[in-house]
Amino acid sequence: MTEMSKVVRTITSLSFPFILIYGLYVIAHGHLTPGGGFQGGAIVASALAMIIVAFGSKWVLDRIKEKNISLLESVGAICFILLAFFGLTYADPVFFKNFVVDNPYLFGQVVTDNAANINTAGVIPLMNFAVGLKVIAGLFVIVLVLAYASTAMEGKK
Amino acid sequence: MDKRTIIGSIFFTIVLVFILFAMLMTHPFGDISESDMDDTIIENCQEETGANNAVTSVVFDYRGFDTLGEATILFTAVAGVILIFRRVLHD
Amino acid sequence: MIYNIPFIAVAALILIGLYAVVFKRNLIKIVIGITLIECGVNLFLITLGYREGGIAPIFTNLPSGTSATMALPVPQALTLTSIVIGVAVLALMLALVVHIYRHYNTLDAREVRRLKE
Amino acid sequence: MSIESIMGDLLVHAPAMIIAIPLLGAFLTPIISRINGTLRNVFVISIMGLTSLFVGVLANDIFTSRVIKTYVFGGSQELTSPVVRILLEIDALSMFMAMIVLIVAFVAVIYSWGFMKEYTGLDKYYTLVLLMTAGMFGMVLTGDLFNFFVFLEITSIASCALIAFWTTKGESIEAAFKYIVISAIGALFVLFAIAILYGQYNALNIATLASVMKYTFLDKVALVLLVGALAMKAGIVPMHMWLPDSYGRAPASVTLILVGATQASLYGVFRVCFTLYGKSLSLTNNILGLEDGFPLALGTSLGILVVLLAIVTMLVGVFMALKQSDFKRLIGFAAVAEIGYMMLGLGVALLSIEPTGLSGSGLMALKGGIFHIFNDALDIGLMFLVAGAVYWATKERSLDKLGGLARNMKYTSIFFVIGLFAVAGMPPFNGFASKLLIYESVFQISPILSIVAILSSIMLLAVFVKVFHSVFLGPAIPKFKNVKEAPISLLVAMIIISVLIVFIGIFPEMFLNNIVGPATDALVNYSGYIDAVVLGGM
Amino acid sequence: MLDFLNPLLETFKTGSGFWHPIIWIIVAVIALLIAYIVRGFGNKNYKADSGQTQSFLSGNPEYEKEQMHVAGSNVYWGFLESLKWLYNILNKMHNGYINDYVLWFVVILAILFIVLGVI
Repeated sequence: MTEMSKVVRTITSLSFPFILIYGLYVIAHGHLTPGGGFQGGAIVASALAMIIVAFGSKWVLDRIKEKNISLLESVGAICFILLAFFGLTYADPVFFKNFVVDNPYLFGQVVTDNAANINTAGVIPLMNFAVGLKVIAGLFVIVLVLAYASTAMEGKK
Repeated sequence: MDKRTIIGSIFFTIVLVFILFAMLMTHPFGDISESDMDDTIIENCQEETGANNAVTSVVFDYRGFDTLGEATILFTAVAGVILIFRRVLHD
Repeated sequence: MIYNIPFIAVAALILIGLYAVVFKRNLIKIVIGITLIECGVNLFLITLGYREGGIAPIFTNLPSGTSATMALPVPQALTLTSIVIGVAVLALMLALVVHIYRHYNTLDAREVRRLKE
Repeated sequence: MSIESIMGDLLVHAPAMIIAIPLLGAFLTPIISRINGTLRNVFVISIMGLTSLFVGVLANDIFTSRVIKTYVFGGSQELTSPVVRILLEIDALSMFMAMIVLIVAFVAVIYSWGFMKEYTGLDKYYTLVLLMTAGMFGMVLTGDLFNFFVFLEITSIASCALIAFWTTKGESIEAAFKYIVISAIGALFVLFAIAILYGQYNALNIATLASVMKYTFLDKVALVLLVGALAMKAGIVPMHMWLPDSYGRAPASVTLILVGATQASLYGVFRVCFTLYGKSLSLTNNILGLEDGFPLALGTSLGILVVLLAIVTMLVGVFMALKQSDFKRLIGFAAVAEIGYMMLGLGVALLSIEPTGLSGSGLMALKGGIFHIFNDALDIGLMFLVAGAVYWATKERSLDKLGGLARNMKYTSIFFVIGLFAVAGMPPFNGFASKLLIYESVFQISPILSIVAILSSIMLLAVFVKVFHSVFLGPAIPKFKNVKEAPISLLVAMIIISVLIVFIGIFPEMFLNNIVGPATDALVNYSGYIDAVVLGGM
Repeated sequence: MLDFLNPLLETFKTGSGFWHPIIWIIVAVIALLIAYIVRGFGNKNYKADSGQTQSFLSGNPEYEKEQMHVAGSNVYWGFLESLKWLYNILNKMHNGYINDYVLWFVVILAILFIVLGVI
């Protein structure tokens, strides 16, 4: 589709970073507050869809190829399933084991009296990030390809 | 009002009646009769997974395999959409 | 009986969707019908998880020692999965509809029937 | 690190790896196919080989020591009550289906090497093939109803995208759209039934649900929704119309995997009828709830319906196949007719079930039906591979234009003859044993049914003789003067399936005793399935 | 030494019929042998390159190969003609409407509901 008016583009470019930050916040606090990888990823993907609507899918496709976005998505999926595989390498190995819970280091602290401590929950925040990356890339490429293809087919006729 | 519409409406009405009855015969909205599995999760999720959010602990720990399948489904949809539109995108 | 109004809404959504799939000719309307069925099933799942006077199953900043009744967490997780699945199916169906319009120049289900007998 | 300990670790984690390794391969395929095409093909085949290693280890263990293995994801392996985590529960029937899926997927990947060479978009093609394989493995191995739904959706979406591979043809897109509509509605009703069961019993584990099943009205509704939706996914007449469309328009290698996907849905029907509702099958409830109505068991009423559907399936499939003029669409209708035999075995087993369990002719019929699942996957798969080879060589799919190809494609016609006899159930090929079991056991219920089954088998023979005459025999047509024999990878794929067909056909009893028998016993023995998970059990 | 073959050689009995691999392989080999011997009785003075291979349509000229070949849809013409009533029903059933595909599902659901839900 062609790009929209200058007002829309300006407002989009102004409000884009805020939506991005909000989505990343929802992803990062998935294990403490409502939300998580899917929800935050959907928020960020909606911001990217707003860019597509405002500037046109051709403008976006000239800057980033859909191949690379889908590659990014498979990277997120690989991170997710590798986190599941790492459960096999620790003591009492099980697929999908929450292996970094109760270690003093990253994301390993024990939650005490319901405090909002972000450094807890073991592997769950990492999985949140992987899934968030995957959902951002996936929904973005779906919207982009559908928008571009429908307009291109219109042009063919 | 052709024949197909009439016959279809008859069978559709039967399905409607049964699904409506099934929905009326579920437990009253709000009072759960049995909740062993969910109570176990609510009690143990903080100790076992360290997550304050029980839903996230269910999504990524107790039923993490479903989440893997769900992520796989999104991956599948992206691959399918790009496969279907490959000729449009590359010329 | 009167407490079951959400479940009656579930039945209404599912049956409206099924009606649209069975009796509507436009392919886009068929897709909308399938989405309505999915919305009904999601509503059913999420209403199954509600407990009388329950709060969201999140312990963050909950005063420690208070034993509040919480809504069931598992149906919410199932609904999340089901929503993402619905998005994937919807994307694929719309992509196929776009292609069908390109090949057949119509969206009438009565015209899209080269495969028959 | 001794070899025993390595094998022990492999055995412990095999159930998860069977599903996880194809998934990992699918996620890695887009990255590897950036390098070059041959490396991608080798990588996909090696992923299949690794999966088959795990399947072999697990199958060897399960078929020798007939135990039920469970694998709990993310937690300690000892089972708790209630079951909160997802667990895979693998008995002999699941392993039997997993072997079918493995054979089908492996052969399809080998076949794709030569068959798909000249097309674009192959990286996504191989990704989707691996995803579809993982989905079918998950469907047959899982012990959790919602997990079953998730993998059902994975299989449906991947196969829909693969059916639409030839996007330049409008028919492929139409077939894919019809398939996705059908499979989306079916999967949504399956999810609706799962939600009904969850709302009643607050459990998602199949064994737990089966142990607490009270067979109330809501359970009846859930049973109807599950059986109806899964039967539609399995292609039972009159819900079979999507099947010839999609089978006829997909690439041949994809069609081979689609056969496996249909069998996986049929496995769902078997599992729901015999395990999830196994306790309720012998319950008798009076008609219309009257006190003086004559009692009718659930097994009887369901069995009558299934037998009727099976008869209609066989007849409609074979009669429609007789009039087709499109090669692959004809084989699709023949596949519909073949599914009728499995449903016939299931229905006769349901009819002859008793409170004490299943025995005699019912067990024999169920054994024949389960054996026929394997044979049908091999026979119909071989037919589709031959059709794909003919299409590869001539780019022609209409039976009216083909002819006289036996001069140019000797090996392909030999494979077609093997598949022809196997589908028709002739010795010494594998269709013979299973169909003989079904005929004889059905004869003890009612002779008419077995006569109808034999008749439709004879008509299947007639159908494929027609195909053989019009494609491979006849005068040499000038248009196909310089048609080449199929390339080596297609021949290798067809050789693998033909060798299996002849081997099973010559030694059926060995196969029956060591693989089909345990699977049937595992399916009938629902209390064992429950005891493997639920503490205390029944 | 060859006892690993024992499971292969078990007899497949169904009550009336039986299948023992060795016996039936021998039978098949004998049948093939007989077929080969019968093939030997063929006419000796047949020459492939002579005029014997040309088809003789009682003096009429020979058509092109496409017309000589009996196409797929002509093979069971009589059968399909005699069963036209059945095939009219089946063709009406197999109209390619996606709505009807789902309507059949609704019909089966209704029948199952009545049989399993009420009874």
